[in-house]
Amino acid sequence: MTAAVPPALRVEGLGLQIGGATILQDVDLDVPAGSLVGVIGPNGAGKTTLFNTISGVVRPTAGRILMDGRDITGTSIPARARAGLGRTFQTSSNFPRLSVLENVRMAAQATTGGSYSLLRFPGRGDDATRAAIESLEAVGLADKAHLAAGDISHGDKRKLEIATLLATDASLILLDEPMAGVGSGDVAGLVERIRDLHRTKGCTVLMVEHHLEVLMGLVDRVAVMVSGSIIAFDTPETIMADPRVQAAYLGSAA
Amino acid sequence: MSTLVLVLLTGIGLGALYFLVASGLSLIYGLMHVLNFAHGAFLTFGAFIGWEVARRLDSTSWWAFAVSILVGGLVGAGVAALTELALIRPLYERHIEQVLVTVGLAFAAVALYEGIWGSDPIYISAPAWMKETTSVLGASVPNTYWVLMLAATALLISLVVFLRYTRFGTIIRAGVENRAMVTALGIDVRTAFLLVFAIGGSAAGVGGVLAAHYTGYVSAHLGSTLLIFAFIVTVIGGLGSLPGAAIASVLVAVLQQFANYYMGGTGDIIVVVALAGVLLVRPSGLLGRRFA
Amino acid sequence: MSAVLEVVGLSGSIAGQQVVEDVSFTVPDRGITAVLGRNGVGKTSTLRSIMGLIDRRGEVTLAGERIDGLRTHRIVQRGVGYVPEDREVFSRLTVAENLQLAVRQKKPNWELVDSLFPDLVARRSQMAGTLSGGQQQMVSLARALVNDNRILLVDEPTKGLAPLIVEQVAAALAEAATTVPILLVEQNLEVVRQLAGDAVVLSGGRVVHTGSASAMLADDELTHRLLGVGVAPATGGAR
Amino acid sequence: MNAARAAARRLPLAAIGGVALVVLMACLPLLNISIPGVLPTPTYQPGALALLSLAMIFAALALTYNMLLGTSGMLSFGHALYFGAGAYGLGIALENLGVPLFPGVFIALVGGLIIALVTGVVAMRVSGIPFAMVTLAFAQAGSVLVRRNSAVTGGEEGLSLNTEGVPDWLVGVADTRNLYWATLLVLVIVYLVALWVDRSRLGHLARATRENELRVRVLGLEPNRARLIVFVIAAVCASLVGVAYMLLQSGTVPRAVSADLTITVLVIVVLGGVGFRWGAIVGGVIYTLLDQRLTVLANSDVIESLPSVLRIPLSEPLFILGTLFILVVMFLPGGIAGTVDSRLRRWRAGRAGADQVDGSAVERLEDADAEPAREEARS
Repeated sequence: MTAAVPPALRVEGLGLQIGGATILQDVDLDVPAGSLVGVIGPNGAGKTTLFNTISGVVRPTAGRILMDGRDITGTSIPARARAGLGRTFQTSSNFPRLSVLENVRMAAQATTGGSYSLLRFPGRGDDATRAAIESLEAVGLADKAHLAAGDISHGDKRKLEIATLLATDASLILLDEPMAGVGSGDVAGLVERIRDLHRTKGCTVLMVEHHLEVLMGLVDRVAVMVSGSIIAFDTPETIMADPRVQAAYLGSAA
Repeated sequence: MSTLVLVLLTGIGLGALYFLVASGLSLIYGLMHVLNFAHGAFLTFGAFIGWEVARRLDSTSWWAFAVSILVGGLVGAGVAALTELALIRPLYERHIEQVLVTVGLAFAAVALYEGIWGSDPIYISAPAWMKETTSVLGASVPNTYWVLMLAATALLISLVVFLRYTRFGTIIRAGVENRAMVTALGIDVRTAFLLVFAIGGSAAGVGGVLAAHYTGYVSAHLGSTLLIFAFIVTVIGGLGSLPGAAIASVLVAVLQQFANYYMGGTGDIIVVVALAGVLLVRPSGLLGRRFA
Repeated sequence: MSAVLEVVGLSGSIAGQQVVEDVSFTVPDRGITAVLGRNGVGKTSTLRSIMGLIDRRGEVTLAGERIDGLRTHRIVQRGVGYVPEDREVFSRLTVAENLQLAVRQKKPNWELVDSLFPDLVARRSQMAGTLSGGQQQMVSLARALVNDNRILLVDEPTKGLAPLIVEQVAAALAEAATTVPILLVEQNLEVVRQLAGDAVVLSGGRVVHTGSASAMLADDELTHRLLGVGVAPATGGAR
Repeated sequence: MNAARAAARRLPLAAIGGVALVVLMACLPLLNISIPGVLPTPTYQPGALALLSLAMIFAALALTYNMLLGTSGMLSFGHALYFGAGAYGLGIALENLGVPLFPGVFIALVGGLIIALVTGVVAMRVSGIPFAMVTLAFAQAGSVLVRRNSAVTGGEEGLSLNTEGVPDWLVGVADTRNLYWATLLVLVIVYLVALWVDRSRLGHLARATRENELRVRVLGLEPNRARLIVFVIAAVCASLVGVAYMLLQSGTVPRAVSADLTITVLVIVVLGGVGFRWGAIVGGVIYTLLDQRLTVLANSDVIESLPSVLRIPLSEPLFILGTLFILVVMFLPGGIAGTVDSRLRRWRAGRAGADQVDGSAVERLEDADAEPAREEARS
């Protein structure tokens, strides 16, 4: 068996109840190290909540979360990030009044250390600045580095999110609807960036995406969530042929 | 035993005064997320006007006292409503700026009061009964404390009834949860804002008149001191929680009186230590939800 | 058939970020018109722009009267019922209080609400926060149906609900649509197929297609291209 | 013209301008400049120097407050506590411990540091408006302590400076000039510390925390740790300003620890423009001069002769300042510096549009360190 290499992410019996409403129910998921996994499901199925519990924004009411075999269920958001967990948010959330470069540098600085230092000054020769510039060049945002992050276009904000992740040393990355609100012309480019991110960093990627066609060519496996549970977890081809998935997506009324 | 009772009862009476100030603060914060720094200024204004009215009548008579309370409540409500319309409303949803204008207002108001009434305390007279004491279990409790307790209880009950059983009350409770949705039901939520300010202001105005009887004088700084305790009470009780404010008012004041009596006048400091303790153990306060 | 709601060149923004871009469409004065599109294309934001809940520009005309300059509560008072995404019931108010709060007319449609949502009748004094998701959705719909409106804007009423509840909600909408036109944002295409006469498809914050809903949904290729949701037709599968 | 090179030239220009200003300020006591209506005496005389020194005290204190509100987005109502800790700390050290001046200053600063650490850790359990309320409560407790323990602090009377340990050149009216220079030095030190913090990685992190706390956490960083460090630095700097104040005034009164003083500083920072170092300085100077001139005005015959409806408000400087503050918050959201800055940016953008610039990507990247447009910068 694969006992020797623990999965990059393991979710066991995860449950979340808020005020009597069940948001997540008995979610089990094993994400092998180095894989690229898609999570699909109708609106309100609990995909974002699953990401929020994994990254520590929300505490689950049942179950465990393990990263590389270590239990992280009770740890704080920053502690999980330092353990190698990186994520993006559904609606782009950056530091709107800092420049694009400063946004990415904050991530690089978190990785290279000395973030609380008074003795290190971000500037031209600074390692964090250099890492940030490289990341921005990789996603094609270098020429917008000096703009305030709140002022750039929606598509560019998505690229900024990817650049931010590139600048960290995250080994497990959660992307929450990275294509949401991106014009169809930009989707192909963004898919390429995600593939790059996965390839160059050799990390494990878990992404929520509605655009099934996009996932088909990109991911190894797809998890299907409905009503707070994962009802299927398999290769994209198998998932596509699964009638339960059809029903979940197109609705089973009448 | 009798001292214990005395300290306890005066503590509850002082807590009643705190609640008169804190209830308005808490309501306003709960609905509008505005920390009203000018609340103390409303209180002081109520105290001054109440005194001006009482002395023109017969300030030792009961009816002059009653009229001063009524007038204090009315001017408190009026000034608060004007503040909401002129200063708070134009800065809709800009909470820090809203706090800042109330800071400026408090600043200017105190200076204005000093200009009008001078900076020295003005000692006031009251119905003779108020200056006497009533004996309970051997403790001689000044009668002013009973009036404070009565006023705070009446306020608490009428607020609860208002919030629970009137349409405006329902609007305010709904607005605390989700203001946008209230407007999406066709209700102008700004009316509720104005109302909450007016209610808070009238409680502060009444509190001002009573605070003057509690201290025995009015001064331009009467409100500022009480306001700080009201802040402490609202944080300990949980911001935006009316029952929290009520419970914390009494707890804080009783604690303060005990420390003052048994620990050599350290009441003010003990209260701040208690605040620190509550924050360390339960940052959202006794009955508060977690704030962002 | 004339239009009850006309939207011309509507744009909306949240915190300076444009989320609805130059959207134009009309809603006929009867039946259900569906707003479709991929996630994040601005369907919800379009409804919120019409309601004045976010900053917006452009023309919105309700039964011949411009409403785009009005504040939200005035728009509602003109006869626009709004059922928001995620239901947004007041969780610490009772069901009765939730409904009472919404009442704008002397004679509320209690019979209609009670007949559509019998589940709620016995739960009037229950806190809305303790209801199930489906029951909360019913409260949210009932808040709009208790008044006579010119139009209802309904945002993802079946989101996150169990199939049985989806059917109930769909039935209630169908019933409501006999008396009031409805603009419906809905992701469940089966529900759309069942209810909607016309469809407006958004992409990238703009309208890219308008026409009959059933005709569009009957065309798999078109559905797939416009919405991108659902499973691709077998021919267009994995590479 | 190349944008990056222009930026590179701008920076030393600002630095040169700053140094020149400091030199000019340092020379003032040696010059005979009269500004009637602003300064009470020519600049070489004690009257003007005392006023200017006080202005620098307020400017420096505003700079320390701007580290909290401007850099880190913390609204504190208790900053006076640390200022008072410096003033009283020095006074008590000299009076009760009998130490010379510099060890006394050291003791005062360490005292300020300890108080800042303890209160900071507790207050940071909450953020936003609750944070403001809690800091206010702490300052109030400090104020009560000062007023009550009159044996140590002089109570309501205040504490006057024991000059035994203080070098002669810093004592008395005749040496206002030396005190003026000492105050200028403190202002320069505080400015440099503020600049240092803003430029360091910590300062960038503090700004990021101000913008989006959740994102900072998701990156693996602890917002409260960054906030606490900035909070303590600002507090110790405030203590240093308190020390200078104690020397300048030869004493201190309980107002130095009161919420009133914090609010005064808040008024100065908002007036000057939140987030701008030079705004804090301009605000401090304007406030002090205005306060002084309004007091003179209040006692003038012109005001005395007015009907009481006008006379009473106009004879209260704090009323006018409070009203001015409200007007600034409502109608000039960026304060003085914010308004000037956005005008300047618009003007520059207009000119840049006229002669299109196009440096290489990397050059522009380096220029990106300059803080981005803050059009919508509001506290």
